[in-house]
Formats: sequence, structure tokens, C-alpha cells
Amino acid sequence: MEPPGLNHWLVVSAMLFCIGAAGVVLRRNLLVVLMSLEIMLNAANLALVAFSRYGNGLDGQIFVFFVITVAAAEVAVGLAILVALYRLCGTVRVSDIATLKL
Amino acid sequence: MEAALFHLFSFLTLAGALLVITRRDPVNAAMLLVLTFFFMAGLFVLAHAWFLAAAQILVYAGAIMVLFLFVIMLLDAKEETRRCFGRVAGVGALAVGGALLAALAGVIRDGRLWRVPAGDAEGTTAAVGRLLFNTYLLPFEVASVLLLAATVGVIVLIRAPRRPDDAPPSA
Amino acid sequence: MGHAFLLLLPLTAFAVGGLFLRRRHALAATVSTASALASAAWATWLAWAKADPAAGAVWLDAGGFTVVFRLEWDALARLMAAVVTWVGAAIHVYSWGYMRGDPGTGRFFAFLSLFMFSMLGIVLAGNLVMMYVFWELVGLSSYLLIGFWHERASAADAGKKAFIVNKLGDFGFLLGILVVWTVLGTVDFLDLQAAAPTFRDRLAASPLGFLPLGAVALLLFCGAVGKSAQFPLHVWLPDAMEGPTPVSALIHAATMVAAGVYMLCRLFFLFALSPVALEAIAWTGGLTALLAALWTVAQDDIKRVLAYSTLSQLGYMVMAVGLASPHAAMFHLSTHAAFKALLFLGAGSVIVALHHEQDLWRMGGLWNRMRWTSVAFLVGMLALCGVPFFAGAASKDGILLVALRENRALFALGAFTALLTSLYMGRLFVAAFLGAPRGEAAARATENGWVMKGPLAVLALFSFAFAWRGGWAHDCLATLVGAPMEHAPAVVHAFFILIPLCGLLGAWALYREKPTDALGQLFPGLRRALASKFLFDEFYLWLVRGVQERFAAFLRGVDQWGVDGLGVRGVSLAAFCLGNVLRCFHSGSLQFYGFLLGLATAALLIFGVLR
Amino acid sequence: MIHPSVLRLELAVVGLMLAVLLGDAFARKASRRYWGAAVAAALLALAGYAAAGAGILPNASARVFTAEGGFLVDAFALWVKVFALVATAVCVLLTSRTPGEDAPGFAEQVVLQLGVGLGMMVLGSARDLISFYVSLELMAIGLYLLVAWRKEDPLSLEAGVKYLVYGAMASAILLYGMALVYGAAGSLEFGIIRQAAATRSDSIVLLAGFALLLAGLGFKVSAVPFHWWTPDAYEGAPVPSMAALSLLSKPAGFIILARLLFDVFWPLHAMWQGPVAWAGAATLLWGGLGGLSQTNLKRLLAYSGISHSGFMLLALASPTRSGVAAMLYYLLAYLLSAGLVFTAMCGAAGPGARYDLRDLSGLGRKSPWLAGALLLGLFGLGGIPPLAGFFGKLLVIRCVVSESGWGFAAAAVGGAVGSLYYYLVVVKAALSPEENGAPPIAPVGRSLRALTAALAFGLLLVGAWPASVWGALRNAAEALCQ
Repeated sequence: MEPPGLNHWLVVSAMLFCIGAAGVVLRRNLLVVLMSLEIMLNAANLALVAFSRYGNGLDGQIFVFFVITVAAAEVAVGLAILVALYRLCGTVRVSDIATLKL
Repeated sequence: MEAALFHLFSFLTLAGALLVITRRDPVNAAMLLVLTFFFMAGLFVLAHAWFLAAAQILVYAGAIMVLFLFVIMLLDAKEETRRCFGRVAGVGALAVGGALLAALAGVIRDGRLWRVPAGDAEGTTAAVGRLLFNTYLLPFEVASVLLLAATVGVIVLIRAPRRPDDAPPSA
Repeated sequence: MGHAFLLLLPLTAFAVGGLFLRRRHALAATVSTASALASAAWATWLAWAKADPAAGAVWLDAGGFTVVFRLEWDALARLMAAVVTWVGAAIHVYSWGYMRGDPGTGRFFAFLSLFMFSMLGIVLAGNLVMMYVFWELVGLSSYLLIGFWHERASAADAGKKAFIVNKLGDFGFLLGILVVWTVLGTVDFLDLQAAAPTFRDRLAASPLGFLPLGAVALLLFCGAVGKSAQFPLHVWLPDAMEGPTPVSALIHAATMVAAGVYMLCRLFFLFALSPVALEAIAWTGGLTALLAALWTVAQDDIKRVLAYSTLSQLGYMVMAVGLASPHAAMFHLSTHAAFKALLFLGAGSVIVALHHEQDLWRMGGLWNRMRWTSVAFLVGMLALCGVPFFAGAASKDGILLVALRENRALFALGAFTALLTSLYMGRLFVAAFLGAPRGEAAARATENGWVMKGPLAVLALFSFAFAWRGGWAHDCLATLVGAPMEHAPAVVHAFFILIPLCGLLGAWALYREKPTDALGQLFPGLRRALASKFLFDEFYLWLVRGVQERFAAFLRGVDQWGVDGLGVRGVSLAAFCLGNVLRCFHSGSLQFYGFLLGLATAALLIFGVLR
Repeated sequence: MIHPSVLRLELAVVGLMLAVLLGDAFARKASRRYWGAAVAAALLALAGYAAAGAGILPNASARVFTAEGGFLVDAFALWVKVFALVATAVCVLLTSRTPGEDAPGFAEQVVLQLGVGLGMMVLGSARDLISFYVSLELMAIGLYLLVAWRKEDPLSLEAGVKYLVYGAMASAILLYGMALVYGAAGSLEFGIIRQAAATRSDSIVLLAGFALLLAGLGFKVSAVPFHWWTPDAYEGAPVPSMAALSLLSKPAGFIILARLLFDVFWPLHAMWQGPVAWAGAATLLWGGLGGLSQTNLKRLLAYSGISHSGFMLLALASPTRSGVAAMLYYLLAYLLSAGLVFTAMCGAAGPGARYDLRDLSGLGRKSPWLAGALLLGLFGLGGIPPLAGFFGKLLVIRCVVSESGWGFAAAAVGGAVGSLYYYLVVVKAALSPEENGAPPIAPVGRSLRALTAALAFGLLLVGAWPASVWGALRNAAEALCQ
């Protein structure tokens, strides 16, 4: 089998990105929405690693390291808000947080 | 061998991600997310990003997943009783995913990327560390401020009200 | 030298009054009035000395375009400054009496000073940007003053309406300024005047070449349409009468509404480039003059009669500019400022005496009870009607003469308007001052104090003085005009004398001793007694009631439903509808937002990058 | 190598953050009365120092690098730092009014605001994609928390969740764009990316990356069609956080947008000019029309903010230095006038207020001071001379007429009339007689008075005498467009 080229890597990352985006739109449970966001970020990570592999040096990998760090913080913040929301309203469903509108 | 592994890991990663967004039970979804990230670490290894593979497993599969599971337990999030998404949302998700995929696939097709040769960058811990603490030391420090801010904020947000008269009004 | 004091004096009064003296009414009034009087004196002195202003300072130097803060002090500015400061000073004094006891007096005088500052700014502005800045400021102070009694919903609404309608005109003005700026590369009046002959060619060569010259001129004219309340943006002025009467006198009769005319004269060299635009301006003015005069006859509120009459007179001025005769416009502006302010102050005096009764048909008999006011009002009325030896005669006849020479149709229109003018003014005077009192308040009215009588006297003097011997005013006019009065054949003069005479006599015949405006309920005794005049009466009645008033009602309907409804309100309604459609996208659903974000991104990639 | 002296302003802010944290741990409650004012004073002092050059820049055209070229200080970056410091000071002062300096979580809130300000300061100097990303996320994370800060209020939490999810999605898009740009240019450094944009302008991957970057930043500046979150987040957020959203986050978006458009992707300016102009016009109209029938002040201000974003986008769409300078002037005017409005809002109601327009009734009678601030701020936003908003709009429209075309100028004018209408609705509400149920207001404190006076003075000064700041803005614009 021929070794994979940069385009293969990118197709995988693009598909992962789209799955993540679809997940955000699809799911009612905010926890799963957060997970979908993680998938989107990881898709970008995969693209960075792929570009780094194909001749662009290590900078891309460093970038991924930073993204992982930031993503961890983002998840922590997101979960904290969800916990506070659950304490107050007893829900983490998207459809229950549509008071602000129009 | 490398090609086979690449296809295997890619398939598993994508399948895992698809299952994450379609499984009813949030606990299941979280476990599948761990698996997805695990396979992605495999892909990182294939890309010679050794350090990142390790970091991916440690941070994502380790720390973030534990956090997710912990919160799921804390919130007592039950399995969705019926479907986990509405029909309209399903169509919308398909539309968004499809449109984005079409756009990105178009970009990748027109980008003529298959001729790019692989480089020789080896993402060992030593190499990554050297780069990180020389060239990218400043963003590293900024990231530390970011973590500090996040920590401070999160603590305030989930700290239980101290006095009874601070208690939130029942919503 | 020292021209900036003209701006600094009222500005200081505003700052001091607005910041520190909101509660200390008497002091605020003193400061404000002192500043108005001082600037009147100072303006007179500067005009007398024909002093040149200092060179300007750079105001904004934004790469490619520079704006210099420069004050203009040519004959046009001198005349206008004199009008603004003197009428302003008289009205400041008068306000002492009118606003007595109002809890917002301090605020009132602060706003009045702000207005004086902005208005003088328009007059002294040396370039288009400065003029626009002060133009907007005038709009703002007018908004604040109309809505002065802001706790009354109608006043707040009227202020808002005036502001928004003015804004509509202003934005055309702004676009026009920007076109001129882009094409000629300067905004300074002197440079513009020097470059004006090349305007047509440079416009054609610029990226804006698709714009005809006339369109640019009409964009600039939009500003005057808004500020001078010309058809179809006239709708705000009658509502603006919600403000205190001195404000109506100062802003909505004498000065601010004249700013549009002043701007037209100031920029006349640009308008003169396009005969089409001039034609359009002349017809807009003429139409406004006629329609407003027709509407006036059906008004019962004393201030509204004067407001519509102001519209009509502004129409005259704009028509004069359109007939390529800015000096005639400026002359009428000056005289009109004096006698219309006088009329408003007289009306205000009546309103105060009658405890804020404004309905004409509940007045009557004031001639005996308020002699001073009545005489002053009579002088103003005669001036407005154009009776010889009063200020209005010379200026209005000047405009009509120009029209006679340039455009017969407009002359006929103007002459008919003049007839209507004297008719409605006669009606107002007969109803309010003559006959027997028709209301309790009218029966017990008493003359006001000297603070209010004094300014009336001064303005009444002005309404005379302009007519035959202006002295300094004539000098200014002479510089402005070249020849202050046009000579006309005796027949024409006779005709001009006949017009007000007919109108006044008609009003006298129609409205004398009538309890209400409803002439259908005329007492039968009159019929018998005046049998011989029956035909004439009937004819006039038929003319006025049957045709003219119905026509006026029809026009009023067109005004309310057509222009106000479909035009101004229609636009706002469409905006609201569209806004609500846009709002619907903000459904509050996070999933929907994510959906839109994803789709927008995909669309950006597909249409922006891949094509 | 990092030269700490180049980073002295940033280090000072970090020091301030730590000082507040430590102070919170050790100080007694009674000694906290003027914390907000003290922090704000320190920030303003720093801003003054920065405005004077901060000892970093020898002259206006100098460029000082550190951190292996990843951090640049030039006139533009310095101006950004001044702006960020002032805006942060405003937010901190507003915070010290709501919830109050002795409330639990006050110190942490200030720390987060300082973090957001720090993010903007670093962002102005970022010279590679990593610094760009990390500083942007520093701002974002702080703001997610600040929007959701009132954890006893379901609406605040809802707004926080919406802002976070939407923001994280947008930042994932932005990140994917960065990855593509990195792949196409082969480097993370702005200088090399610029070269790549000049030599390989036909690279689809580069263009796609650029487009995704624009989409991600479109979220930050709430440009149509990426603006959906704005009204919801504004309405739910507490007022100081709302101020941080519009005085820090949005300007930061515009700053980095200007950096990308006029520096990094300048070689592609023929390609971005049209789309940016269209987005600007659409944003302007959306904001101008959408707010017409709003009855909630916060939501209305969100639409107003969208409309202002449209103006600034239109300024950027004219690819000249005057365009950048006009945008910077507009930002300054926006900071001053919106700051005044937020100040008045903080003074006019307690922390839990919903800010329905009806609640404002009687404000003119209850507190002329606050009503005056509100009036001045709204007129500033509406572009009434001689307030700064006027020249902002005039300069932008002037650029639009000469660069983007007539239709865009007409759109700008139309949007401005629409938004002016709803400002007047607010003014009318504030001046109308008091209705039943309007909340009582606490006396206006000294710090709030000082803030109002300072902002009003700035608004008048910058508006009546634009030459007072124009030189600095032009230097900044020239530093950017080299």
C-alpha cells in the first residue's frame, strides 16, 4: 500500500472537524456539545501535526501543545458554568436555555 | 505497514467521533471520546510527533476525560429518554457537516497537496522542549496566565454559596 | 479680531449654566441673557468696524484631507449674525417673563445659550465641515428645547420627530458635502468658490462621474429641505410648537429654520452651476409657500397658524434662491426674522395672559384688554401681509418682482399665496383681538409686565425700520445685493398694495364678530342685513368654504396620509418590519446559532475561495 | 531571548493581578474600600506612561522586537496597549460599583478583567500565530467566566453557556484557519506568512486559511453573518462584563483584524476589500434595523454595537492609512461614548437589574448626573457633533465614498439614522416621568462621578478638537501599514 500523503491526513482532519461541527448543532445535552467542540479542536490539531510532518518543521507541534493547554482550560471553564447552571436550574439541555432571544 | 496503520487509526478515530455525537448516554459518549483521542495519539505517532502523542493521552485521555466523567456523575446526567436529538437538529447537523465537508474537500482537492514530500522533523521531547522554551517562551508564559485566570474564575463559579442568605433564588 | 468671542460668549454661558446653575434660575437667566446681549453688541461692533477675522487653525489633518477652523465674516455672515444676535437677545429678555416660575428655568436658559452658540457657529462657519457640525448642534439644541417639557409625552414625541426628520435631510446634506469634498478636495468656502467653475469637469472625471451635477446640488439642498422645513419634510415644524413659545419664536420662526436659506445663499455659487437644480429649488419653495398658506386657513391654534405661516414664508425665501436671487431671500429672511419673532412673542404674551389657552375661538376682545400686545401684534401682522411702509412689504415684493421677471407661473403662485397670507392673518387678528371675549380667560386677560412688553416694542420697531431706512442694514444689503430694491412699474406696485388690502378686507368681512369658525352656523340677521352683499358673500363663502377649505382639508389629508404616512412613516414602518424579520434570526436557540455559524463559514469558503 | 524591559507594561499588569489576588487572600474586608479605584488609578498611570512611549520606543517609526521576533512593539502596538489599559480601568471601576468591593468574588472579577486587558495588550504585539492564538484565548476564557459571573442569575449563566459554546466553535474555526495558513506558508511567523501571501497568492490552502481566520474574527467583532451570539450574551451578562465585551473584546478583534489585513495579508488586499466592505454594510444595516423595536436596553446596546462594528469594518475596507486611522479614531470614540452609557447603567440600577426601558423612567428626575451621562453617551454613539462619534462617522464615510463606493456610503448613512432613532427612544425613556415599579437608585459614588466626568471630557475633547489625538493615530496607522 502506498504511504499516505498530506491530502489523506487533511481529509481525515476535515472529516473530524465536520463531525464536531455537526455534533454542536445536533446534540441537546450540553456536555456532549462540549465534547463535540473538543473534537473540532482536535481536528485542527491533526491538521497542524500533518502540516508539521510534511516539511514545515516542529512549530506546528508546539502550536498543538498550546492548543491542548487552552482546550483543557476551556473545558474546565465550560464544565464549571454547566455545574453552576445545573445547580440553579437543574438542567444541562440546550432547549432549556433559550430564555434570551429576539 | 505505515499506510495500513494510518487507515486503521483514521477509521477508528472517525468512527469514534461519530459515535460520540450519536450515542444517547453521555457516559458512553465520554468513554468513546477517550477512545477517539487514543487513536488520534496513534496518528500522532505515525506523524513522528512522539511528545504530542504522549501529551494527548495524558492530558486528554487522562485529565480532561476524568473531568468530564466527574461532572457527568456530579450532575447525575441520565441517558436521554428518547432520541438524543430532534429531527430538525438532525437535518441541520447533516447540512452543516455536509456543507463544511464539501468546502474543505474542495480546498484540499484544489490545494494540490499530494505531491508534498514528508519532512524530517522528529517531535521528540527534547526537540519540542528546546523550541518551546526558546522561541515560544513568551506565549508559554501567557498560557500560564491563562491557566491562572481560568483557575481563579472556575473556583469562584463553582464555589458553593457560603451563607444561607447568599443562597440563589429558586429558579 | 476677536470674532471667536461671538462663539465663546454663549458657549461659556451654556457651560456655566448647564454645569453649575441648574437650580439657581435667576442667576442662570442673568448669565445667559448677558451673554446674548453682549454678543449682540459685539457683533454690531464687529460689523461696524468691518473687522477681519483671524486666520484659521488646523482642526483636522487626516492624511489627504485637511479641515481648517476658520471664521467667515463677509457681508452675508454679518447680516445673519446681526439678525441672530439681536432677535436672540430680545427673546432672551422676553423669556424672563415667559418662563417665570417654571422649575426648569435654569436648564432652559442653558439650552438657549447652547442654541445661540450653535446658530452663530453656522453663521460664522468658514467651511462645510464646520457648518455641518454646527448644523447638527442646532438640530440637537432644537431637540432639547422642543422637548423641554419632556415629561409631557407629546413634547417628547415632537422633539424626537423634529430630530429624526431633520436628520433625514441632514444625511442628504452630508452626502452632498462628501461628494463636494471628494471631487474638489477642499471644504473651505473661499477655495470652493474659486474651484466651483471647474466642478462640472472634475465631477465627470472623478469616480463619482455617474452623478449628474444637479443631483449633487439637490443632495446639498436636502439639508435646507430638512432644516427650513420645506415640502415634503415640513412635517416637523408644526409639531415643534410643543416647545415653550420663546423657543418657537427664536428657533422655529426667526433663526434656525432660516439656517437652511442661509446655507443656500452661502453655497449659491454651487447651486448656480445647475439650472435644473435651481428650477427644482424654486418649485419646492413655491409649492411649500402655497400649500402651507392653504393649510393655515384651517388652523385654530394660534401658534399653529403662525407655524404654518412660517412654513409659507420660508417657501418664499427658498423660491427666491431658486430664482437665482439669494439677496432677495436674505432680505426677506432678515425682515421675516424680526416680524415673525414679534408675532410669536405677541402670541406668547396672549397665551401667558390667557393661562395657556391657545384656541383662537376662545379668545377675542383682547384689543381692549391688552393694548400694547395688540398694537405690536398688529404691526407684525401688517408687516407679514406686506402692507406698504412695513418691513415685509419691501422684502416680499422684492421676491415677487424677481419671480415676475424670471417665472410667471411662480409669480402667480406667489401672489396668490400673498393674498392667502393676508386672509389668514386677518382672520387671526379678527378672531383673537377684536369682537367680544369668547372665553373666561379672555374676559379676564391682563397685560404682561415690561420684561415681555419691551422686546415686543423693540421688535416692532425693527418691523418698521427695515422698510425705508435701514442705515447699516441697508449698507449690508447693498453690499450683498448690488441694488437694494428693484424698480417696478407703478401698475405692479399698485397690485402689490391691492393684495394685502383684499385679503385683510376679506377676512374682516368673513370673520368679524363670529363666535366660531363654522360659518355654516351664521346668524340669519347678517343674511338679511347684507342682502345686497349676499352674492359676494356667498361667492367668497363658497370659494373659501366650498372649494378652498375642502381643498385645504384634502391637502391636509394628503399631507397626513400621503407624505407623513407613506413617506416618513412608511419608511420607518418598512424599517421596523425589516428589523423584526432580522430579529427573528435571533431565536435564542444555541443549536440554531451554531447551524448559522457553520453554514456561514462553509459559504464563505465555497463562494469566497473556491468560487 | 526575552528582554523583560520591552515587556514592562505587560509585566506590570501581571504584577497587578498577583497583587489583587494576594491582597484578597490577606487583607481584611474593611480595608477594601478603594480597591477598584486604586487598581484603576494604577492602570491609568500605566496608560499615561505607555502613551508617552513607555521608554520602549525611541520614536514613532521605531520597531522593537523581543522573544525571537514573536513580540513587536511599534506605535500601533503601543496605542493598542494604551487603549487596553484605559478600557480595563473603565471596566474595573464599573465592577467596583457592581457588585461592590466587599462582595465575594470581587477580587477575582478584577483579576479576570486584568487578564482580559493583558490579553489585548499582548495581542497588539503578537507577531506569530501562537501568540495571537494564546492571547486571544486568554481574553476569551476570561470573558466566558465574566459573562457567566452572576451564578445566582439563570440568564447570566445562559448567556455564559451560549457565549462559550459559540465562541469555542468560532475559535475552532479560527484555529483550523491558522492550521491551513501554517501549512501553506510553512511558518507561524507573520513576516514569513506575508511573504508567502505575496509570492503564492494563488494558493487555495492559504486563501482558505485566511477566510477561516476572517470567519473566526468575524465572531469576535460580531460581524454579519457571525454575530448571532451578541444580543443574547449582552443581555445576560452583568454590566461590567458587557463593558468588557464591547470595550475590550471587540476592539481587540478589530486590532488583530487590522494587523492581519493591513500587515500580514496586505498582498491580498484586492481580494479582501470587497468582502469586508459587504460584511461591513450588512453588519451596519443589521445593527441599525434590528434594534428598532427592542425594549431592553442591554439588547438594544448589543444591536448598537453591531452597527458600530459595521462602521469600523467599512473603515477597514478602504485599504489606505486613512482607513486604519479612521477605524482607530472610531474605536476611541466608541470607547468613550459606550463607556459613558455603561457607567450610567451601572449607576442607574443594582446588579440584578434587567434594564427594560421602562425601568429607566424617571432617571432624569432621580439623578440628573446619570441621565446626563446617558444622554451624552447615546448622542456620542449616535454621532452628534461635537462629540467624538461625529468625526468617527464622518471620517469613515469620507473614506467609504472615495474607496468603496457610493452605495456603501448610502448604507452607512441609512444605518446611522436607524440607530439614532433607537438612541432617542432610550433618551425619551430616561427623561419620561417615573412609572410604578421603576427601581430606586443608590446615590452616585465619587469614583463613578469621576469616571463620568473624565469620559465626558474625553468625548468632548476628542470630538471638538480631533487634532488632539489625530497625530498619535496617524503614527499608529503608519506603523501598521509599512
